[in-house]
Amino acid sequence: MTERKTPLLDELETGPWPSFVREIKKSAKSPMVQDLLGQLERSYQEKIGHWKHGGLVGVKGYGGGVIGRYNDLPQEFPEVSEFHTVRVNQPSGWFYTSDALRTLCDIWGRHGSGLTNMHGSTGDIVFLGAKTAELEPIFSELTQAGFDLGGSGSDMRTPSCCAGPARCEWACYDTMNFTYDITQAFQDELHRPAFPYKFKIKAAGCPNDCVASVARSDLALIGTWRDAIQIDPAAVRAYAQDGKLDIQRDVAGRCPTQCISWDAKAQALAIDDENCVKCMHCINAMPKALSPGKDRGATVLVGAKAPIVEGALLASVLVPFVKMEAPYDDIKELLNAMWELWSEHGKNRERIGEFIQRIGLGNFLEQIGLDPAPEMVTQPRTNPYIYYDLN
Amino acid sequence: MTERKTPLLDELETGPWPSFVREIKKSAKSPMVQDLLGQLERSYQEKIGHWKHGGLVGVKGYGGGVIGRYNDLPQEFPEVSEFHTVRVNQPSGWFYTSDALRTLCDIWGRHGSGLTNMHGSTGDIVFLGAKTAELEPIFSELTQAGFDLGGSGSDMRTPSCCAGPARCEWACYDTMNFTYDITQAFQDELHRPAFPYKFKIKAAGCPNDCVASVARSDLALIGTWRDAIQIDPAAVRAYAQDGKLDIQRDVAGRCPTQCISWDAKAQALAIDDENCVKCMHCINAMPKALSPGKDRGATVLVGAKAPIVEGALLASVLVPFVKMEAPYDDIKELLNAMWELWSEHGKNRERIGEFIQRIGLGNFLEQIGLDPAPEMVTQPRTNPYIYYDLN
Amino acid sequence: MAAEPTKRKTDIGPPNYEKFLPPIIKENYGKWKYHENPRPGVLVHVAESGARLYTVRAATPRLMSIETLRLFAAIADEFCGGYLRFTSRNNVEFLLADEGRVDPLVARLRKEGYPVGGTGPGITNIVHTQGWVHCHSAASDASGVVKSLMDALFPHFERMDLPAKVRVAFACCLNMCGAVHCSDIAVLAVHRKPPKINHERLAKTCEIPSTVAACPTGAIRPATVDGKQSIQVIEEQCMFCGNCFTVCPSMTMADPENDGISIWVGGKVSNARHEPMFSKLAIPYLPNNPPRWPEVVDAVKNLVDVYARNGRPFERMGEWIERIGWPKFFKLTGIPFTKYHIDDFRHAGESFRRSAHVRQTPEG
Amino acid sequence: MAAEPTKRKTDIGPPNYEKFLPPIIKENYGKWKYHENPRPGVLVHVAESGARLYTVRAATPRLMSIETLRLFAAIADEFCGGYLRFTSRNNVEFLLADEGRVDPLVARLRKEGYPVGGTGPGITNIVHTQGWVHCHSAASDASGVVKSLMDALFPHFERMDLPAKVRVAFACCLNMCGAVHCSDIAVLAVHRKPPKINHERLAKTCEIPSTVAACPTGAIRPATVDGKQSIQVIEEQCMFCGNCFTVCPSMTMADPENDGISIWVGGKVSNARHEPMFSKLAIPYLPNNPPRWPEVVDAVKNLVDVYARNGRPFERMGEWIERIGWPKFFKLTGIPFTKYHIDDFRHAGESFRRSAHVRQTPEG
Ligand code: SRM
Ligand code: SRM
Ligand code: SRM
Ligand code: SRM
Ligand code: SF4
Ligand code: SF4
Ligand code: SF4
Ligand code: SF4
Ligand code: SF4
Ligand code: SF4
Ligand code: SF4
Ligand code: SF4
Repeated sequence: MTERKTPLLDELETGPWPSFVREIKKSAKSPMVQDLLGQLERSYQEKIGHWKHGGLVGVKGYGGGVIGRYNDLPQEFPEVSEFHTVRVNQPSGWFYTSDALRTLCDIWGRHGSGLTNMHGSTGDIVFLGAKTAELEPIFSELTQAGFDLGGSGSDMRTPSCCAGPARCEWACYDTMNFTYDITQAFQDELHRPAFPYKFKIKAAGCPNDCVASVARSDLALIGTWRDAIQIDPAAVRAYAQDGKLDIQRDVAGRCPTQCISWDAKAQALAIDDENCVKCMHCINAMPKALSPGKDRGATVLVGAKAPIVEGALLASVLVPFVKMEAPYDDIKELLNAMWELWSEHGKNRERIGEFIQRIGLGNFLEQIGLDPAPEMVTQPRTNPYIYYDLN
Repeated sequence: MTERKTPLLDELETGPWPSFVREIKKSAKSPMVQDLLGQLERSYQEKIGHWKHGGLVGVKGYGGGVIGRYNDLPQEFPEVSEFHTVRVNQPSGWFYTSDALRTLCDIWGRHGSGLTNMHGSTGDIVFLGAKTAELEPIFSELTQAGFDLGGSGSDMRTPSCCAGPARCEWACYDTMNFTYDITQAFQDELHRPAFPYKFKIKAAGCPNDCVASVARSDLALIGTWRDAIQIDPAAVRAYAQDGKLDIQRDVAGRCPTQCISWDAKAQALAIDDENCVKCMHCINAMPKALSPGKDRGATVLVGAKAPIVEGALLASVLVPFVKMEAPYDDIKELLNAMWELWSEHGKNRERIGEFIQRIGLGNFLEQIGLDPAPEMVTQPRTNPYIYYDLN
Repeated sequence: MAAEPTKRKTDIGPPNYEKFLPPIIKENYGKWKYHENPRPGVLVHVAESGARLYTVRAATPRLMSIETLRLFAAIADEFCGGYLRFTSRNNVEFLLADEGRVDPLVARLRKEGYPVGGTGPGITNIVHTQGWVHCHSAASDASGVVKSLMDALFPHFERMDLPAKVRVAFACCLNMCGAVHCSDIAVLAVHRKPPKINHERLAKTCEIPSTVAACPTGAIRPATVDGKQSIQVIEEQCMFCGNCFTVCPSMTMADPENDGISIWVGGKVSNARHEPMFSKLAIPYLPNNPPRWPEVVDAVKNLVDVYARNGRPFERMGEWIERIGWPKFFKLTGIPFTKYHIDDFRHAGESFRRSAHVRQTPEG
Repeated sequence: MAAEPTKRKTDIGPPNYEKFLPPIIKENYGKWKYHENPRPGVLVHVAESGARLYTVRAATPRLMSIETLRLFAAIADEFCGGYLRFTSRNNVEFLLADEGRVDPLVARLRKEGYPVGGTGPGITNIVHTQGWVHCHSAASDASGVVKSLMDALFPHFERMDLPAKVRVAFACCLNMCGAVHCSDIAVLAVHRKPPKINHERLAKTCEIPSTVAACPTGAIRPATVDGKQSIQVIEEQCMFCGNCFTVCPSMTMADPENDGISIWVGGKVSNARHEPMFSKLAIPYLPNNPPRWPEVVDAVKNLVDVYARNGRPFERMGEWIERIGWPKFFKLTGIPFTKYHIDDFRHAGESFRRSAHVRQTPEG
């Protein structure tokens, strides 16, 4: 098998940032990867991709987890004429042991291109480039090793979360456990697409939202607290004395609700917690002195998505505060109620965020049995087009 | 003619606020007003109005200026079976002499109910309740006295303005003269409806917008300035010493862009005029110390309206700054360009603000020959649905 | 009777305002330096020349008999050379050069029943509309509600005792001729039942395509009703705006039992500090209760009182609410938050809280 | 070859994360007190117990060979008992209890070509997508653009020298798998020509109703083209989103001449200070210029440089722009403002400046 010439790609092997081209070449003993290099070089020359849709592929009994991929140059690059993606459900918080990693490498080395994404944008381990015939063997070896596939298509997508309590002092609930629990609880919804469209869940331990849940998940659980921010006055003074931080300008001055008052003389910081919107800024700026309150839980938001079809949406508040305790029954009930309504009345390829806007948030709440709360909106309606219900 | 019994209305004659019922009764020698009292008392009993649409009425050669009104109880209240409104174009800034007022009273006393609104919401002198036969006589006597009708229907509505330079130190252009000039210049557009829908013009001398132009006019001219706010340091110190005003908290602290710095020790106020958005607050709070800059003109905004049909709109910036000098040719050209485009492509009963949203502000600007400017938006687009034009 | 004009004049436009300006204004036109507001209803504008113009502002009911206009004219002649004006909120203003005449004028106006006030941080006249006095579209009366409200709010007209100006407006239907949509407190009469269709008259009186087009929610469809060309209304899609009635008299909205009044808060027009804002829904419905609408009066008084207690200097009602947040507003006013408060029209989603910025309520 | 499984397992879900946590994390799980960021790429988390967990974060290209994963595994065994994790932005993190091993580990990773950094106020890995490596929908390559950008931005990865975090994201089509829509700097590949329709295959490969429904602007109509059931596209209504192609392979978007890249700024996800925001259009189009996309690299560097010079501490790019205003942003960056910058989709009107709050430009 002749080494492919890839002059354009080769230019991407230089420079300080680790090179994906070098990565591809590391696996170049695989004939699939040889053809991939060839096809990719061709794309770089022609400024156009060479992949196309194709028949759905997958593993027995699952509707999701594999993305079928075919090329439009099967003659030139036969080894990538089938080049499917296998999505493997990552462990909570993307924690691994070296053994676990090696196990995955062994399986993927035997049956595929040897190329991966660690990780996909949704959070899965992505095996990049498998032939149809290899899918079942990959699956059975994965399950033997204790791994399972992730989601794709109109199903519950692989939930993901931040490191949370495993590696962060600000976690207001156990993101790792919640994500594991919910993923196990909804295996059927994950593997067998039955929704109008995809449904993503992301769990962030605090309002810093290190998994971008507010932008990228149909259901976002963002840790927060109800009581007062914990202040360590001694540590506050330490920050003041150390002097690197301008507490008035950069902490109090940047509080979105201006609810912090800084007494420079006394070197004391006071917070009007009633007006604190739990943005995290002051805590971020003074991690040794401030921390979230003790009465912790999460704000539940719904409906984030990318632009297709009606335009991108950020998630919006559905439950201002919920305690997050295993087995998370209230969240599971909420999910079931939402899924039932959406599955019955949602249009094909209508994300739940678009669905809510179409039927109206007020009606949506009524249907799933939640009370309207002013926390759900930035302001009450301004237009007088009210559907008074006199019946 | 028997005095009508109006027990419900009579209850509205008491109380400190001047009573419209007493006003109506002041004219009760008119049989029309007798019937009006009767019909109104009936509405108060039944909680329902008794007016209805009817054939268009007006004066010869005009399409606007008169609102036809008929009742649905002609038997009971024959004298108000025809009870039309005559809109009379007010003088700029609603200034009158006692003689001018009396002249209007004489004409209206001879030919109508004797009831008026000083003024209607658009700004006209409103004669309330005329019979069809009286319209021509009223019109001819008005014109003899130097008055003309205002607008109604799908025409240019009667422009109005704040007192401006006549009675206000903050007027950044001559609202009174502009309003008179523009009204005279577009008499045909005012009297002969030829637009898709109504078009209102309001002129405010400064951003305090005392004629609510930003909420109530299809074209709003709001006085502003380009250079630095004028500061009288001595007067500033006077405010500081007098002590009634907390300059840090209530002036600097309430500046929307936080571009004011207050030096309490030096009792000196400094403004970063580059970031001043000309909101007027600091000037309002310290009228003796601060005033608008010297390089004055107006910001032109377009498209305000009430909810019908697509929802209410506030006016939006069309020209960030224009010098306002008689004969206001640039404004007149702008109006002609907008009217031409809107008249050709606007739907029936589509206000220009709705029209702009339908065809896109970018396209609208292109059509009327204005360059896009970032001042026209709060932020650039967030959705990627861009109509790239490669031709 | 006036002599018939020799030749019919048209398109002459309004009289030139200059004829109506008092000498002190002509002399100092555009040369005012600053103003003071020495007492409620009295303004002093000081010109660069040093000249001092005194303005005395008095209440009017807006709906006025010519007898009252003649009275104002007479008073103007007596006190200020016959010069007066009206304001954009329908008050009357007398323009004096002579400070000594101010007190007598104030006393005289009060005696005649047109009290002086309405300036500064308080409550001035209520911008309003026709109502049952003259409009076919009205879901309530305008003048009656306004009179009842201003009687109750009157102390704030005569005193400048609020954190900032409170602009109250009234409109008798969703056409909003009072342009209530940007008021600190907007009182808006509403219908709550779909139009009653008179199929007999409809074909004759209405243009069916434009009637269908009039509906913001597309609730109107063409239909043939017992042989006649007419329309039908999908009632679940109707939100009672009455726009169909505006274009088609055969679709009536008025309903004595169900018409009533909604209350909106936190709008503003000026650019001072915060940009202009729409009013937002506070109370979806209160009954029509003539002649004095007690429920409406109490609700508005409550809003003003809560604001008076909690607002800070210069803070308009909407600015105050933004500072404390809407949850607190509903708590302080005791108004329940309902599904009606959540927008569900075109841009509804833009009003959803799309962040975790929540003022949390401590347990218990 | 692995022995065939006796019984086929399904629905087992992911492994329990607990198996993968190092002892120090197990012991201090949920009991962390605070953290420090002593140097770029190194974090120290201090537990209530006093235990100190060291994290060393290294860059990855995300697209990795299993050889590299085996290398990471070996390094983890050598330095930290085999414990490692990946981040939500595709960096790798090694978790150490022993401070002494930090420097050697950092050195080793650098030597292997996986430099350490990405923490604090700087630039970390670029969230991105498949591009020409694997997706049919791509208007550009992902990995190539990202590599070119990170080579240029690399100093900000190794240094914490910006006012705040700058999150850069890339997506190769409007589906935005990189969820670029809330990034400080979003690099988005775009098509600019309507779909080319293969009427031959369409009827066979596509469901016509769902294809018509897929179009956000209703530009697609069913049509019969030389006898065949197919669709037609009203080209003036097409804004090139490619959603039709997603549901119908016979409508191809890719076009070597006209595809390219747009750049968006000022988005954020965190709730810190300002609520989360979408990114806004900065540059409508730059050409596809593989292998190193110099125009794109220069544009992004310019944005970062201008922000670095003008932003204040803690101020994310979007917060900085809000402070100075968009007119100033376009002036400072030298980017022309065009009609493309003005929204014209569904809620366009919500982005118009509906007030007189304008930063005026003094004459001349
Ligand atoms: C692999 C991945 C990108 C990556 O390189 O990481 C990906 C790849 C594809 N996405 Fe995605 N999406 C991926 C994460 C996302 C995300 C980000 C996220 O999940 O946080 C988004 C934006 C958030 C969201 O869901 O809105 C995303 C929004 C889309 C959309 C638009 C959905 C929408 O409602 O706007 C489509 C179009 C569709 O669903 O038909 C799409 C469709 C696709 C398809 C299946 C293309 C297609 O039309 O068939 C891509 C297959 C590429 C390939 O050849 O492998 N992908 N996709 C990500 C999944 C890996 C994983 O499982 O971990
Ligand atoms: C008389 C007046 C109310 C008043 O008591 O002052 C008035 C009265 C009527 N308005 Fe108005 N509008 C009046 C100012 C307004 C304003 C306020 C303003 O101009 O600043 C508005 C809101 C601003 C705007 O234009 O959007 C206003 C928005 C409407 C609308 C809704 C227009 C829209 O696009 O939303 C209608 C409905 C229509 O045009 O068909 C309307 C329609 C009407 C009609 C003609 C009712 C109808 O359907 O025929 C009313 C006749 C009442 C009557 O019997 O006399 N009126 N109308 C005002 C005109 C007096 C004058 O000329 O000075
Ligand atoms: C006479 C009048 C203009 C006219 O030509 O008729 C007028 C006159 C003055 N206005 Fe006004 N405004 C008048 C309607 C308005 C309106 C329009 C409206 O209410 O529909 C507004 C916008 C209201 C809103 O924002 O919703 C208005 C917002 C202001 C403001 C901004 C207040 C704020 O903080 O938002 C000022 C500044 C101030 O009060 O310090 C102002 C200031 C003034 C000054 C001080 C200007 C001056 O130096 O002469 C005048 C006396 C103020 C006072 O009454 O306290 N005027 N003013 C109007 C009197 C109405 C009335 O009878 O009460
Ligand atoms: C490891 C990771 C979570 C994970 O489970 O993988 C993480 C970890 C931390 N984040 Fe994060 N964030 C991580 C992605 C994010 C994201 C998501 C994203 O970028 O897609 C965000 C939202 C970004 C945005 O707003 O667009 C994010 C917004 C923050 C913020 C808020 C920053 C701000 O001012 O807006 C903080 C607070 C801070 O930096 O002071 C924060 C703070 C932290 C802390 C200090 C939390 C802690 O005490 O451990 C961690 C180290 C910070 C650092 O890297 O400088 N983390 N962080 C992610 C590392 C990504 C990477 O490899 O670089
Ligand atoms: S989201 Fe909050 S809890 Fe989770 S890692 Fe980020 S900062 Fe920590
Ligand atoms: S968390 Fe945010 S809102 Fe709360 S006090 Fe700190 S900075 Fe202010
Ligand atoms: S708008 Fe400005 S100029 Fe006109 S009266 Fe009001 S404050 Fe004076
Ligand atoms: S006019 Fe407004 S924006 Fe300008 S300095 Fe004064 S308060 Fe600030
Ligand atoms: S608001 Fe409605 S009812 Fe009142 S006058 Fe205007 S159109 Fe008539
Ligand atoms: S009232 Fe309004 S919503 Fe109802 S049918 Fe008529 S136009 Fe449509
Ligand atoms: S962004 Fe578009 S092209 Fe890129 S992976 Fe996602 S769907 Fe494919
Ligand atoms: S590319 Fe988008 S806008 Fe154009 S036809 Fe296809 S779906 Fe419609």
